[in-house]
Amino acid sequence: MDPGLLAQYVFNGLMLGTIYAIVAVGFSLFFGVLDVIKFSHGDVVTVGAFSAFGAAGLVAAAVTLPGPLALALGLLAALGAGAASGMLIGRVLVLPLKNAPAVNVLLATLMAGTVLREVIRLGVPNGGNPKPFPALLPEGVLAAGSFSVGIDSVIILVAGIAVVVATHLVITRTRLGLAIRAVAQDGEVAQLAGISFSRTVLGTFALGSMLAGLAGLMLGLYYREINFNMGVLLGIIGFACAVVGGLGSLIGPILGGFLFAGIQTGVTVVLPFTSAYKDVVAFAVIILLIGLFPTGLIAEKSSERV
Amino acid sequence: MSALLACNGLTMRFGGLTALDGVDIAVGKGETVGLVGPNGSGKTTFFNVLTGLYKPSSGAVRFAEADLFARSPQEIGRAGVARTFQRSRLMLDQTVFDNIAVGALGRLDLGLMTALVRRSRFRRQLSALVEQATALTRRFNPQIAANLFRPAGSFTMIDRRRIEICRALIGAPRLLLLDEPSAGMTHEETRQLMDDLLAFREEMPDLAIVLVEHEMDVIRRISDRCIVLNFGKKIFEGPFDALIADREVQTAYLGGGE
Amino acid sequence: MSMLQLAPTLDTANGRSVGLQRVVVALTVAVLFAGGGFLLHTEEQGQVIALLAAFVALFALGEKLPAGRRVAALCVAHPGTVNLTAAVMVLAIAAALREEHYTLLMMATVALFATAAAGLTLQMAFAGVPNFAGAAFFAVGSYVAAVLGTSGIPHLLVLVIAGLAAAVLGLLLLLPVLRTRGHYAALVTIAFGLLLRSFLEVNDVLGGPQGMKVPSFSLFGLSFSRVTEIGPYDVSFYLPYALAGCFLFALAFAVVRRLEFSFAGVALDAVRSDEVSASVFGLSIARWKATAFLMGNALIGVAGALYGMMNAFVNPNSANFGDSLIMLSILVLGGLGNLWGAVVASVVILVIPEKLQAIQEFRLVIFALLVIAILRFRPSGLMPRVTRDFSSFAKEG
Amino acid sequence: MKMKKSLSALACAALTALTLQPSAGFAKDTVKIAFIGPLTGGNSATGLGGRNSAALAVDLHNAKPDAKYTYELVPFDDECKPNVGVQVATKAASDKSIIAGITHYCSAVAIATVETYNRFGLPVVVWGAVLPEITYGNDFKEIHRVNGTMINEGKMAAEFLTKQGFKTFVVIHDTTDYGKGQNKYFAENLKPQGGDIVATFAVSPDQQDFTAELTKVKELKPDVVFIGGLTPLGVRVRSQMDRLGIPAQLAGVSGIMSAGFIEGAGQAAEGTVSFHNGAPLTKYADGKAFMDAYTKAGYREDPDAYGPFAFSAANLVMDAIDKVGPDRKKVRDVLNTTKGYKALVGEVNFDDHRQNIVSANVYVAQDGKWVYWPDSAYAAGTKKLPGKTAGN
Repeated sequence: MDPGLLAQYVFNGLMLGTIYAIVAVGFSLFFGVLDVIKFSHGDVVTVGAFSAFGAAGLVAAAVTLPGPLALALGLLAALGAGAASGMLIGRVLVLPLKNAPAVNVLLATLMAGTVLREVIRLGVPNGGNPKPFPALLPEGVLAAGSFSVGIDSVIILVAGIAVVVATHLVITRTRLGLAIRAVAQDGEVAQLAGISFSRTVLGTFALGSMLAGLAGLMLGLYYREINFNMGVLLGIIGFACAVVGGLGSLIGPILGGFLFAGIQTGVTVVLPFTSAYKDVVAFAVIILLIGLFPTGLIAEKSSERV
Repeated sequence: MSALLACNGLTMRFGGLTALDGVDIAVGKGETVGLVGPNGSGKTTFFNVLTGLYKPSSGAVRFAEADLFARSPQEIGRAGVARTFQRSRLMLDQTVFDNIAVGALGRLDLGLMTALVRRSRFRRQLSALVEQATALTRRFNPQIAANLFRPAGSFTMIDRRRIEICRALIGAPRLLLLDEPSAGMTHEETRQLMDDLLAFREEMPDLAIVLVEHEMDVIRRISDRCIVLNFGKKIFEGPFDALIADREVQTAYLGGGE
Repeated sequence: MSMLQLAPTLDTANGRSVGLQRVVVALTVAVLFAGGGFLLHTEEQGQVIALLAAFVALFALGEKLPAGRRVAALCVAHPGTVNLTAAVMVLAIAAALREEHYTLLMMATVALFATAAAGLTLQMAFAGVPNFAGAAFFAVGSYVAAVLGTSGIPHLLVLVIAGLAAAVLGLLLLLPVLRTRGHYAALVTIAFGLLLRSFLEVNDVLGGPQGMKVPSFSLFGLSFSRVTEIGPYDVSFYLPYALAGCFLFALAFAVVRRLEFSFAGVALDAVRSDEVSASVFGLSIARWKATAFLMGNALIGVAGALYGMMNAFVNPNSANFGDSLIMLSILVLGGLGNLWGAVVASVVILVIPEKLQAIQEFRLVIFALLVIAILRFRPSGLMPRVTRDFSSFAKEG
Repeated sequence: MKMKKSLSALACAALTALTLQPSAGFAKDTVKIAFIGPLTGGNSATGLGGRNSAALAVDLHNAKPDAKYTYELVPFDDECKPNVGVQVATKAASDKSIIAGITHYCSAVAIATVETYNRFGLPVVVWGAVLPEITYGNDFKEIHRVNGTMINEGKMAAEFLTKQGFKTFVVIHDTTDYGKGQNKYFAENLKPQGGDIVATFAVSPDQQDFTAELTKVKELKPDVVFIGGLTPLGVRVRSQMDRLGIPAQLAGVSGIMSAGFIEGAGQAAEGTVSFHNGAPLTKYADGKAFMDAYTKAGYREDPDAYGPFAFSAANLVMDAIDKVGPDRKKVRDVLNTTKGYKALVGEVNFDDHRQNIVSANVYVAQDGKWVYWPDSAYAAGTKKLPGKTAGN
């Protein structure tokens, strides 16, 4: 195959993988501290995308802003809205239900996702239709042979990887990270050590949901199109990546994200004309992997005491 | 006469950690053995290996002439080894009877045909089991027997412990493993429970018991023989009085920071 | 819980008051079913809202007032009377609404989804095996009905084969499901549902995205869709479906009930609540999880086959994740392990949104908020599972 | 104790219900007609546009001083799901006060419900679903359709695109019956015209990322990328084509001919060609009046591509009822013989399968609007289709 095209595929896969990884890390964080799956996570991505869209769009309509300022505004809106919706769901739904069966939390957060989605659809003018996302990044194309990639794509990819690294640093180097790790290890002991359980949990929800909001912004910038339904499949894929990689770990979901993106891209490359089967293949691989690695590729520590 | 249970060179490694290091333990029919040692000395690990929850790394386990080394928990349970747990593992929202029935499931007819179609057969088994459970719980506390169909969660800590012991006994085991029966109970409650056990012991002279316990008083009252583990190794075996006098045991306890 | 603590005092009642108790139970159940039937039928928004308010009030009374709790406890103590009254009421409602196509269609739909919920009950409420692909196994049943329905095989047998097919397909997932727990096992089933749907859509062998036509169910040569009258009465062709659906649910109910009240039921509960102690007491975790998973899928498959025959078509969209979630919602909202709860939740989830057509595009968001409210304020469901009590069985035997 | 309480509660309920019933006694008889379409979910934009348009038709009709009946539109949400569709169809059809229906945008739902309407004898006019089998796959007298089928669109697309000099094509279609059907009729008609399909990608309708497929497309260098799918798919493919620097012409079926496509794809939409079996609103005699009335009514959503069809279908149904009274059989017979009916979308003529005979028209996205091809700068030669500047 033409090396340029190969590079193109690799770039596509990396881009997709980075987005999956960012979403999957959120799932893993929540699971780590509270042993819950917050299924509205995909829709928080949508909230982030629409908030950035709204903020950048509204201000642009009023005054002409230089690109970087509009971007900063969009970024703030995405992070803020993501964190706010995540903490709201955490506070109102997840924390009060922490002693309920896991499936209840799953269902409640799925429904919360539906509410977010429907509110966007009904609340945004013509919200049922896809929206064009403004190009806030510098335009221009880097080309080499048949490989061509937008400068903005490169920026998004680099930023995405930086975010993943930054998250790792937050978890390993900051006080919040220490608290998160302590609560993840043993909530009761952490409380004895003076760490506020609910504050840590909400902090985790804020952090994870900021990642989701950011993913929304990145999706908007990359695809230049957002719609109210974009979070549904992304949520399921993010969850799948987190589980395959190993819930509760940080590296696992990242690995899972790139793996899933790799399978999807790979099927299209190898079997281009049956690419419709790529979801079939990807999910079959997921089932197979879970069968082979029942607690994820990066196994979470078994803490069961007998 | 050969021992009921004979473990030879039993070794259990978790990665780099050796939790059991070549332990030899033998228990005879009708004998009560107290297993002591500082925290992390391998007592509960020994139970977990013995009941098949952990797969031992090496060694030999014979129980009633059968080879039980590295068998599944199911096989070991059916062979006649029953246990209680350090942390209560009852189904608190289910009735006492249902909890106790779990201990008897190994010998009951669990077939779907019996469940769905041959209900009279099921009823007969059920009635018999209710009688047994009533008789068994009455020995420990008549109040439990009278409230056999109330949720286990509505009972006090000591009664829950009794229910757990009844669950282990209903299957008529030949070896009973008690993992810290005094945990979470007051001295008075512990004493009561020991009285119950001793009384029960009288009626079941063939039942062998291995008891993990921190309360030396309990060990003294109930056990025929004591074994001390430290860092996964057996450092002492003998009667209780000798244990008190043993220097190595004393250092283990002082050093282990009980 | 409180209703249970009352139960022993009731046992001491003498024979005459037992008769009276039965009457009270029968009347209570009859009123509830009459209200349910009316709810199914009425289209007036005011009546729907008033009925819903009445049900909420009734439930509240049943819990808050001592007298209400007593009646609830009586219902628990006399399951036979409850079941008999329910059966009579279903027949009465069906007879009264014999010409109402839409009501009967919804009645059959509720019964069939409740049957599927019975399958999920075995899996999730008893064995603790998550199944997020209920709609997929349901659709498998419909597809089997579509393929075999015209082959000349008696349709009763087709239902059985549909159940077997769903169970066999479930076998594919057995290994990963047994090796994993909790969210990991949940993902296996989610992935399977998405995979199956995608496959059916892409692959044209089973009709591709358009799906297949399913022949009408026929029993001993009588095709249900041609039924227009019974004796002197004009009836809707949905009447036999509604009755067949309710009959199927009754069967599923009996299976689940008997299983629950047997040693196998105790074994399942033990496996779900604590795998460690269950295995120490000699129970094979794999055996019980597999049994529940396969039996559950079989029940779902049978219900799906009849549903497909009633709707006359099946397509890949029937297997979508959203519908699996609907089944799951029925289970959780009803109260894990309580089949009457599943019936109530089926009505709440399937019928009420249809009754709320007046709010049109706001339906979904209001519905989602309703589910959240129930989960938030009644985490154990509308009708929590009643603790199994073997005492009455033991006495009779 | 509880019995009494519950009974009295029930009595209360019944009383409240009675008092809540609207009081009868209008001067004119009220006649109900059903509207069924997707009001929630991914296709709700079109569904709501259709509903608003039908509601507008009813309001305008009721406002006429000489109107015989007062019409009431009863909207139902089919969620674009076939089983829900059958439920609401049964509900509408078994409600004897509903005389006729304006039904369905999603083909999968429309095809699943035809038997229900036939069985219950409810005459319906399909306002948006384009699968040919809905009318041609059966001989049910109850089923009519004002919009054209995908056969018209596919044929027109094949003829037009080859006439423009495009030779190689890549088709991206979704795996629903809509997308698969569009692919089928386009491919069938393209061959005789001498066009060559170099690759066909079937994709899931909710797929977000097409870079893998489009990289393959880049390798194949086709003249045209043809979309068989709905607006979201079209928007995504169009935006991502730009991202990968694919110069090909984008063409699509009526599913992408929406305001949403232009809005969603933004600048990139320019020059996209679509085929739709209606003419632009401005070409219709009453187009401007419709748009003015629609704006005045203050709906929250745009009428979208199929709004005018829903509007026309509603008028067709109401005029039929005006003619013969609220009797399903008679209304059906009147609808069956519709010839030369003047509707917003032009003359409605039903063939022997009660399918409106329409020819597809070509549209091009120009300056942020869908423009009727003959009126466009592209046809006039002042602008060039993007595929031509690069490919040819």
